[in-house]
Amino acid sequence: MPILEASGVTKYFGGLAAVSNVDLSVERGEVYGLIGPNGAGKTTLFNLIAASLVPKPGIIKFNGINITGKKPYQVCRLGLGMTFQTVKIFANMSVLENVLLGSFFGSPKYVPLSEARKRSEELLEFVGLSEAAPTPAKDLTLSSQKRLEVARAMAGNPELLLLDEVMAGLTQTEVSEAMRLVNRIREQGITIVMIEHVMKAIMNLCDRILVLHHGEKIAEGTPEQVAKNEQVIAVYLGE
Amino acid sequence: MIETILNVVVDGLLIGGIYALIAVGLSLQYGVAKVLNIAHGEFIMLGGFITWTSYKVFGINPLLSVAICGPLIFVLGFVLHLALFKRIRMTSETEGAFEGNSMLACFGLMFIIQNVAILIWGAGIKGYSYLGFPVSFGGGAVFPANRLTTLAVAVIICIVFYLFLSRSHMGKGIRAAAQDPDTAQLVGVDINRVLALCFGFGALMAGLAGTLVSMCYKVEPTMGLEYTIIAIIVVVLGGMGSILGSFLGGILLGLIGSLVSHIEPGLTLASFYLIFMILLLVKPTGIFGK
Amino acid sequence: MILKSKRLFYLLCLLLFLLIMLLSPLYTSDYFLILVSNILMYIVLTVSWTIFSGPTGYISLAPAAFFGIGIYTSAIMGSQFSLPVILATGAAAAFCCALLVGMVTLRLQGIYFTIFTFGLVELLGEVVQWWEVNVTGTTGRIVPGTEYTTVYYTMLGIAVVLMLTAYIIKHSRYGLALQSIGEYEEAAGHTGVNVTALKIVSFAVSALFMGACGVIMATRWTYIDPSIAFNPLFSFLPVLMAIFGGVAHLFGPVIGAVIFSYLEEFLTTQFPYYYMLIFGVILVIAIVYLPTGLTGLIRKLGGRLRRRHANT
Amino acid sequence: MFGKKFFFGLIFFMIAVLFVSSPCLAKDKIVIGQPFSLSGPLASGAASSSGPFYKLWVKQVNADGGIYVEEYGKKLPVELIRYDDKSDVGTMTKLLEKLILEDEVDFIFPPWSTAMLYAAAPICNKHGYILIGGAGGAVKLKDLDLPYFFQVLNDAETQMPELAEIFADIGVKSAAVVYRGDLHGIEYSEFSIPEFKEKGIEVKMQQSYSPGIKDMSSLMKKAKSKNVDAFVVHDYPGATMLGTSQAMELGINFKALHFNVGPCFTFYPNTFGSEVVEGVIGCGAWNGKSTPGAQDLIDRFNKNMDQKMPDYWGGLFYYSSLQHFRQAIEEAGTLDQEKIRDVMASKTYKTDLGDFWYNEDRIFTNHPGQIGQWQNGVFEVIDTGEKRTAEPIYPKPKWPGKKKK
Repeated sequence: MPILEASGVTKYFGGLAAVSNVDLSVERGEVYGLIGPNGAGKTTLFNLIAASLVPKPGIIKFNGINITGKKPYQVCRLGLGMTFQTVKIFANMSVLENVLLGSFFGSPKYVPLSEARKRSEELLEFVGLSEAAPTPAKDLTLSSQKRLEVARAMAGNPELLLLDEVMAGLTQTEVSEAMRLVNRIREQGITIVMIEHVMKAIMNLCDRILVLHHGEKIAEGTPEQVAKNEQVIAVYLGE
Repeated sequence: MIETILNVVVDGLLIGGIYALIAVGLSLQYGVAKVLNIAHGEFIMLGGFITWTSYKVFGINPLLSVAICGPLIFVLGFVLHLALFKRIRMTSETEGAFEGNSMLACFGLMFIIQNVAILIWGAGIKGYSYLGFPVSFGGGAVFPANRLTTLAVAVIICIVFYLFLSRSHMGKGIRAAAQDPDTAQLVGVDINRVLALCFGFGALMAGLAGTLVSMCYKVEPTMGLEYTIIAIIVVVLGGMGSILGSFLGGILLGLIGSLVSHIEPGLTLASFYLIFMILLLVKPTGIFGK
Repeated sequence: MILKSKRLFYLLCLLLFLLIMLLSPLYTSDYFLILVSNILMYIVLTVSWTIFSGPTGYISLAPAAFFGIGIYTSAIMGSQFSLPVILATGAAAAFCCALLVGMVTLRLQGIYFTIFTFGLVELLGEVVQWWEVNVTGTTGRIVPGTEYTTVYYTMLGIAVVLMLTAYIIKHSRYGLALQSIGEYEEAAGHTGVNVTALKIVSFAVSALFMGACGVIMATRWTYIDPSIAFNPLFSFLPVLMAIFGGVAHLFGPVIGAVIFSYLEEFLTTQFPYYYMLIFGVILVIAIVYLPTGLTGLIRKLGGRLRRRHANT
Repeated sequence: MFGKKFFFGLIFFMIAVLFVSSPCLAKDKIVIGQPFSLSGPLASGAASSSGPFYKLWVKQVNADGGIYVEEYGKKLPVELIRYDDKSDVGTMTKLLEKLILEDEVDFIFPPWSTAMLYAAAPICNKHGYILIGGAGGAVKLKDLDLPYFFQVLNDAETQMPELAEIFADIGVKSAAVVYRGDLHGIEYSEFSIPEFKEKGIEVKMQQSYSPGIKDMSSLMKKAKSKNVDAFVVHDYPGATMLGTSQAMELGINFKALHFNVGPCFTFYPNTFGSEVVEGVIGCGAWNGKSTPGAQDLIDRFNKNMDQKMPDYWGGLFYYSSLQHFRQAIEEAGTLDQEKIRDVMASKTYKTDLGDFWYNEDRIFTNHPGQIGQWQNGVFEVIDTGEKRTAEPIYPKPKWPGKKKK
């Protein structure tokens, strides 16, 4: 059974279809890439999966459970963590508190303080922010803020992680670090769906890739297959 | 039956003109300068008192006192923005924080202006009568001359202002600032000046509304709040920040009020609040909003 | 070790202070009790406002509505019931009303929420007025008075319970969650926080205390009508006091309420003809120069002093 | 976390407590406290009616050297302390108790408006302070039986029967009664409608409306279409001004036009001009012709205050009640509330409105007039009987219409 399954997912804004009739299926344990030119509807698709938006029509299943129409927090507690295209950390809370919040509320069961604290500290260690634990999150650099978001999203023990452009705006070294981080997350058995513009990362990390254009799926396959796809080349070169 | 409907409509229009003028000023202040001016009614009160003074003491025609009242209150608003709201805008971290802080500052202003008015004019009720006679256009229908005048003046002021905003250079700057302050600044609009101008124009509209209000109603230092509340209701009705919406919203509120008071006068105000709250929930962008 | 003894010391101070407050009817004048009851009223309104509006940043102008519900409950149930029963009813009525309002206002953001809650106060006033005129045939109600000490102890009790509640909420996971809503509501939802439920419940909890406060204050006012009970001033004052004191810390609103209510007492009696002018000027200055409130200022000054110390 | 913040709270609290210590007064003057609406929605009404009369009285008493109190063997000057209650009942009750308990003033003067009076009376009574009712009708207060409360102003109970009497007398056959949906409006409508019916005046329309009404034209048009003789409005000055101007603007004339609060104030004719308000009927009432002292009061007021006589409903009542109060203090020879109360409750004194006394319910009944009508710039008393100062004008003249420039 695929961990994430979408069929016929469509979303209109006004008269325009931001996402139209997209099917996708993500297998457990894989890294699944989502690419496409600006305005192709990638973030909208993420928002549909994470239940910020409701598809109309269309059905999204997570672990075989229909999550269409559920609230974001419910989807999160089912085991779906996400990060945001523009960083949305809680700026005036400390770094530790950001992750604590995820530990407290991200999973369906009640987590006692000591356990949440332990989990959060482990995660900060994992993303390399242990030192910064007590500082206000707004004082972090962009790359640290992005790592903090990843830690927060992982705090609820998710099975699936949606990463929206975690490498945008980072330097070369930071991108390499981020790529290592993604691999380490994957080693923990977490399935990853990522939107990314950094082609090097996509090609190296992803098992399969889906290409969106004007809200429609134009190609899907391994990095090699997608790279050879004529329609994809046309879209990217035509820009 | 037809006569009743006509009466309701005419009464509604006559009062709606004043509502519209009151609301347009607030709408401008909120729409561009992002100040929800709780002290809006106080500027109306100032306008009323200045008109009263110039008529009763100096014998100046209330319609002419627009020329005194307008500039005075405009300058007051302009200076207030530069001295006060500009600073609050700089010290507030987010737009939300600015909206909250400036609203509370306006609450303070309301106290100050009321107290100053009591010190200058005394706390008592003032009033005068101008054009207080009926006009007939034949066919038995009779209209009060002063309310007809206020409606006409209100409509003229709104049209002039609308043209100013849509045609003049300064108006275009204001509209640009309303839509996107950052970009407006990039293309060379002095944003602080524009915001102060907007606040000033909002105050000016309130002052002129005060002149017209004083032609129909009593004037007293504590009269402001009820007009502020009406202005807020109208602005929500017409869509926050939309000048045209506020104008139409004012007329609409006049008609609603007239209709409800024809059926059950005890519920006029309650109906205003109910409509206002339902609208906020169902369509926060206002009846005419997109 | 040092930290622990410091905490103990503060706790002892607090208990001592509470003891002083508890015993004060024995050695102070009646008017002192009245004045303190009044200050406690503002503290309760302000702190309970802060429970919801402080961390979430939703500026609610509804305190007067819930306060008014308490006042009216007190007036209607009047002499037929004992005070605890009325208190419970008033608090419950305010709580339920807030739940309802909370559910309805979910979609509203920022200034829309603020003016909606302001409209609520006016609407309730109008509706109660209409109901009193057309159903019960009168609008004024005389509320049987209560002893000063009863009012004082009840008020103190409400305030203590409120402070404990506010403290517990603030330092619990829910306090953290409320703050996250204030910073990024959307992200809070995706982090697993049930934003809707949390907002509604904390809004209702804050209303509960306002309602209880209204019940007890009505017995001090002896006579009420809809415009007295639903006075928008009681919406604005708690907000101003909280912002003046600073909402980031629990004691900010308390300090704000104490200073403002004392200032009010001082100005209305010493400068009755200039009360609004002076009050307004202080308000404007506070908002322009103290955007983070008094506690923010104190913190900033404290920080500066410490830095200077470190330098020398 | 409790730490520093808590400490600052504690310190502020203690400073606050320290400041509230009361000043001690030596008995060289009589201190009278009054919580009064100097700001807020009630301020305009308070300033237009009873406000100045208390000040005038204090001024005149002090010009006289003060009140002679035998207990102290000398004349004591009077000092009036006013606190601003912000038009809020909660603040008023607090300040009233501050005056009584903290400042320990010798006497209390009443706050403004019916609601405030309702709230103040039980408190004063509890502390054994005399409260002479000022502005505010308080039919309901009688049921409470408060021995220290004295009702001065006339109210619906005496005014509405008189209005019905006058209407019957001048030949009004039908009436429309509209009223503000609050205590004031309801009380007046409840007293007026049965009285009208009893006198054979048909009440063709009765309607309440919400306070703060902005348009009365539909009510007036409705009444006109029912062809009533009299249009009766029970409301405060705001609606009176609105109703008058709208009737005039629309040229709607009734044979009799009555507003209950509003016409009695001089800002009413000042606003519209005395030729416009000719024939308008209102509650009150007194004028310079009412008693020999009345004209004298008007002259004294105009001379001593920086405004002209503002109030032809309560003015004479308020001032005379204070004159009565002063004589009661002098007769009691003490500042003891209970003794003065007993004297006040039993004695009759000469005042500007003539003989002044309270009945067994502590209600003043020798009113100079109930109903007034503007005639030639004078608010004439048109009560049936000997209080009348002029014959009523009926029907009311037409509105003057277009003014010549």
